[in-house]
Amino acid sequence: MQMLEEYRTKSYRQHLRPPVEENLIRDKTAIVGIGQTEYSRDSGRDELDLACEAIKKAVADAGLKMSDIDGLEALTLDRVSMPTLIGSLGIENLRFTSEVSFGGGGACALVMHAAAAVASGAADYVVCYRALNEASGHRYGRGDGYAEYLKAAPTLHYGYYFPYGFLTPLSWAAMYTKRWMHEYGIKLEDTGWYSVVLREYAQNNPEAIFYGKPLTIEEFHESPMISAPLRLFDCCVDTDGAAAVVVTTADRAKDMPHTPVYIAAAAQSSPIETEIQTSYNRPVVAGLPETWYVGQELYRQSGLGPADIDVAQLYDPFSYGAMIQLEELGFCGPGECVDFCQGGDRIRVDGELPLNTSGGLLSEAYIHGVNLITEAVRQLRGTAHNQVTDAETAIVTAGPGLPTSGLILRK
Amino acid sequence: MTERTLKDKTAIVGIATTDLARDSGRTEYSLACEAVKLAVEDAGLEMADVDGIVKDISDGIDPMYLQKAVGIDNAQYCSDSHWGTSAIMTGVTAIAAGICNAVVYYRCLNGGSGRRAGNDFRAAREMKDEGLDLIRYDFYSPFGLLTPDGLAAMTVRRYLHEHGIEAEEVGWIPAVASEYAARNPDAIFFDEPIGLDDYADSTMRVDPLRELDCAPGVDGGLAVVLTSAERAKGLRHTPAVVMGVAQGTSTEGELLSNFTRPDISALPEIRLMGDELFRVAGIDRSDVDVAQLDDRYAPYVAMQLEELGFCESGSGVAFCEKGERLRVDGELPVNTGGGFLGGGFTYGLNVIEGVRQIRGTSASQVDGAEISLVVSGAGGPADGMILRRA
Amino acid sequence: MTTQADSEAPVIPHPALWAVLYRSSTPFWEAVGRHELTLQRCSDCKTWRMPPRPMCPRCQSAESEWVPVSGRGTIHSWVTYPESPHPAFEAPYAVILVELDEGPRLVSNPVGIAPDELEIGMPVEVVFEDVSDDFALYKFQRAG
Amino acid sequence: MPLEYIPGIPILRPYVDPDNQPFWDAVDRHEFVLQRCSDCDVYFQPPRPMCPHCLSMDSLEWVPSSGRGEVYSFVVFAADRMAYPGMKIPYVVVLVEMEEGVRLTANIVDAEPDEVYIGMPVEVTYNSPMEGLTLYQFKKRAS
Repeated sequence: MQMLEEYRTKSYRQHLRPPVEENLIRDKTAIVGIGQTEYSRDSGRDELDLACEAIKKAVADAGLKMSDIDGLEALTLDRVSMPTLIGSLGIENLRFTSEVSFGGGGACALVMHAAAAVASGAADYVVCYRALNEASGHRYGRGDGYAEYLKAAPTLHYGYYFPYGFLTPLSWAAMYTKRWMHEYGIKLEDTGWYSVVLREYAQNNPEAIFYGKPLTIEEFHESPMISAPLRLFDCCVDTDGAAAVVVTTADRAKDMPHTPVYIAAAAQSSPIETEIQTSYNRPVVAGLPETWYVGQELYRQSGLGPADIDVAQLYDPFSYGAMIQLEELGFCGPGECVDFCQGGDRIRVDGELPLNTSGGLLSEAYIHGVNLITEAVRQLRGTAHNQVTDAETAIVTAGPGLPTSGLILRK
Repeated sequence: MTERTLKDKTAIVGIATTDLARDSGRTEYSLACEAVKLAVEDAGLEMADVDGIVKDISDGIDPMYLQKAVGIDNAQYCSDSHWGTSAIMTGVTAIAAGICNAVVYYRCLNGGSGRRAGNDFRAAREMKDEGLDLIRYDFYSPFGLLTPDGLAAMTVRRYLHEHGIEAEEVGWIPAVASEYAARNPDAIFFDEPIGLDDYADSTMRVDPLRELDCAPGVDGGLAVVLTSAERAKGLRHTPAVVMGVAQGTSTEGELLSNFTRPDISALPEIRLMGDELFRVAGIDRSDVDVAQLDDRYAPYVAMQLEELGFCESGSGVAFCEKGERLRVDGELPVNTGGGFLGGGFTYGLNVIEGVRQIRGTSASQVDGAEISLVVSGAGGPADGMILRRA
Repeated sequence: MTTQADSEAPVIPHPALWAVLYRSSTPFWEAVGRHELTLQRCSDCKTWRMPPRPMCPRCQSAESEWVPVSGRGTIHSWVTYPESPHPAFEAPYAVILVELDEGPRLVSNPVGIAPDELEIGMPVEVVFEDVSDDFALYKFQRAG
Repeated sequence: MPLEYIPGIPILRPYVDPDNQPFWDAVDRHEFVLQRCSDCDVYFQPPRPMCPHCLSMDSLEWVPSSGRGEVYSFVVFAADRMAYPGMKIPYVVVLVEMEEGVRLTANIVDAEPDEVYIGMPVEVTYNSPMEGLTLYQFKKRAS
């Protein structure tokens, strides 16, 4: 319980972590390839098919052959069976495979685990991927998706939620959001700019689901309440699609086709008393201790601070999920994130902290956050649709309110 | 390759099992908590030292749950790896890469009383659990090829056929396992050794696999604690240093049902994994003092001996003849705790026995054992490790 | 207090109805429903893909064609179940692995061959059994 | 508007195993108990087989709760998209901080959605949405 108590006072116990000198990931590993399928509301294909396409493109983007790949990282929620995927890709021998628990919270951990594998010599080139038919197939986020959770997640505590009609991640998150609004006096009428700016980004991104569909602040406030305090346009966009990245060592990355994107830091955190969005028995409900801890660890490893970050890709299953992270990661003070986003100027491409520049999970696509990693890579390569001038450092986070992970990437 | 290597960077410093039973009467949650507590105690560490959790995804209890009960403050490396004991390798990379201090691996299952391995496929199909390899089972289940035993039997018949082996000759493998199990109080399935007659009399489960070819389900929990080889030095027990750890997969590889690859009676994953494992460890086959092989199905032991290079292709069953080579004073003592055949099918038991041999605390101790080989995942994605006495 | 498991006993479908789940496999089963045996082959490098899949493991091509096969082959291996693991199957019954003349292998059941007559290498040919109006299974009998 | 169920749609049952059986058995008897470590004097929710402070498996006990608490947060289910089809919308799920310190969720059975506020005093009550299923719930309480 010590960590949660220390979270109250924000006292980070860095002495408990392995010394930075021992960290073989920092600047010694890199993302060298990215790939994605079309993002759509109905792919007409199965997840295996989507995964194959995204991986093939990522491997080609890295200038590699499929036979160079010797590691594979998946999320446990991914419905593609790994042996079947290996058989389809035609990889003769994988020296390293690993799976990260569940979905969104593991997105950056995919890269972290891959980086640990290449840094320690367990593999040379590791592919991380996520493929899902969230829009047309099984939905994790909706009432009819509860069966997915029953099998995919620990079942014991759901007995305290399901009988009460309380069975979707967004409504679980609404509970802590409501408490957060209460504690910091946030007013509903002040919100909405986050969603509006992300939709602006999507207008320049032809791959985005909401390309060609702008949103005004008035339309936001007219959108229906889904699970108070969450409105429809606070929520992410169910998507069919897949995305993949290739991780290798910095040494190898130097000779590859694209500007290497180095992993300056990678961290994962699962504090005690954590559940998936329902961590209601922690001392502080109105906050994201795992995100705070990941941030502290990322800054410790990289030697950077919030002021050094040029562009942020923060996991946004719903608007507040990303905004509260701005507080936990030190981009603004506690309770100030709605102010930070007010009018949108600070989070636009020429602002203080350009945020989720592809449109994020709200307006580009919901590929469980792997599409945030690919966007960060594009920003550092200089090839983003909403390019931040001279972007050299990017922070990426994974799902808030559950065991989570994060990355700091740099050119 | 550069100096980047997993060799000698990490060590297993804690091991524990709960009581293993046919029916525990307890939840998997409770079994997991007890095993982790005992393993951390065995290591001489505090729970506060543990900052990584790795496990097999097929186990019921999520790390978040484990943390709630055993008090792991903040898990900063979590992996739910798949198959065998491959999750341990992810823990090794986390420590070797300098992102974790100590990692606990655990496994808990009520495989004896509850979910039995043989029912998993059926139950999973009815739940449409696509964690299993569905695309393949679609082509098997309509014809009644429904159980892991049946998938393995198909491979075993072809293996016996290609090498002209009589099925009865396989009996030496369970016979030796029963001898070891009878000496090991943790291994509950044999009170006394069996002979070849018992094997010949054993009922067919799925022809050509007999009851005595198949490791029984068991209830229990086990846990293993890893830390860096450096930190391991001051701890309670002789560390089992991880000289090498490796995984192996192959294209056209499935879980037991590898029917589409050219030679269905070979285990290329084991061969690829073994080659990598010995390369990383930098030792020869002849340096291995004791081996824990995957005996979920007895004939797979013979196949592993071949693929790992301890004997020629097709001679694995002959290698086991009369059991002399496999016994504790033999050429290659195998499954000295009784294996899964004697202890019940739960991956990780083989790792624990491998560590006991290094510590010198096995119920069937190999004299002066310095180097211990552990293999998991025969018939599917494979993994293995080589441990040495510090 | 009863649990979810107690109150809702699962309905057990015939395993044949589990067959079509992956879209990659759909053309295969549709052809079997028409009593035709076709296999997926890479359009580019002509490698067979059995079981079906969206990408060629040899050349990573996403293009494929469905090619009729002879339906003739030999028994590559077989097992028998003395006890049935599922109510849809009456024990004892046999499952065979057939290596088609074209190379790929199929799991199936023998028709008109007693378990004690089964032999590795026995020549067999495909027959079809209807399960429903549009769903059939492929099985194998002794080659004529 | 009191909590209403839609006939014909079963309510999802809690998952019961030996670790939490005493809790649900008590609810069946209309009693409300919480798990506590008698050595550390700490309450837990959800229940667990071991105390994370002293790692004892024997010191855990089930003790009667006052059943009183305050609303700590709440969610109003106003749209079909997130709601369970077996319950009439709008319905409210409250997160209640009990006097013992632990927090639990349930429905509030006797309040309009716009009546509910953070800090509202509530106490445990029981209902039976369908045969063979008893649930703990919360109702308004004078402060």
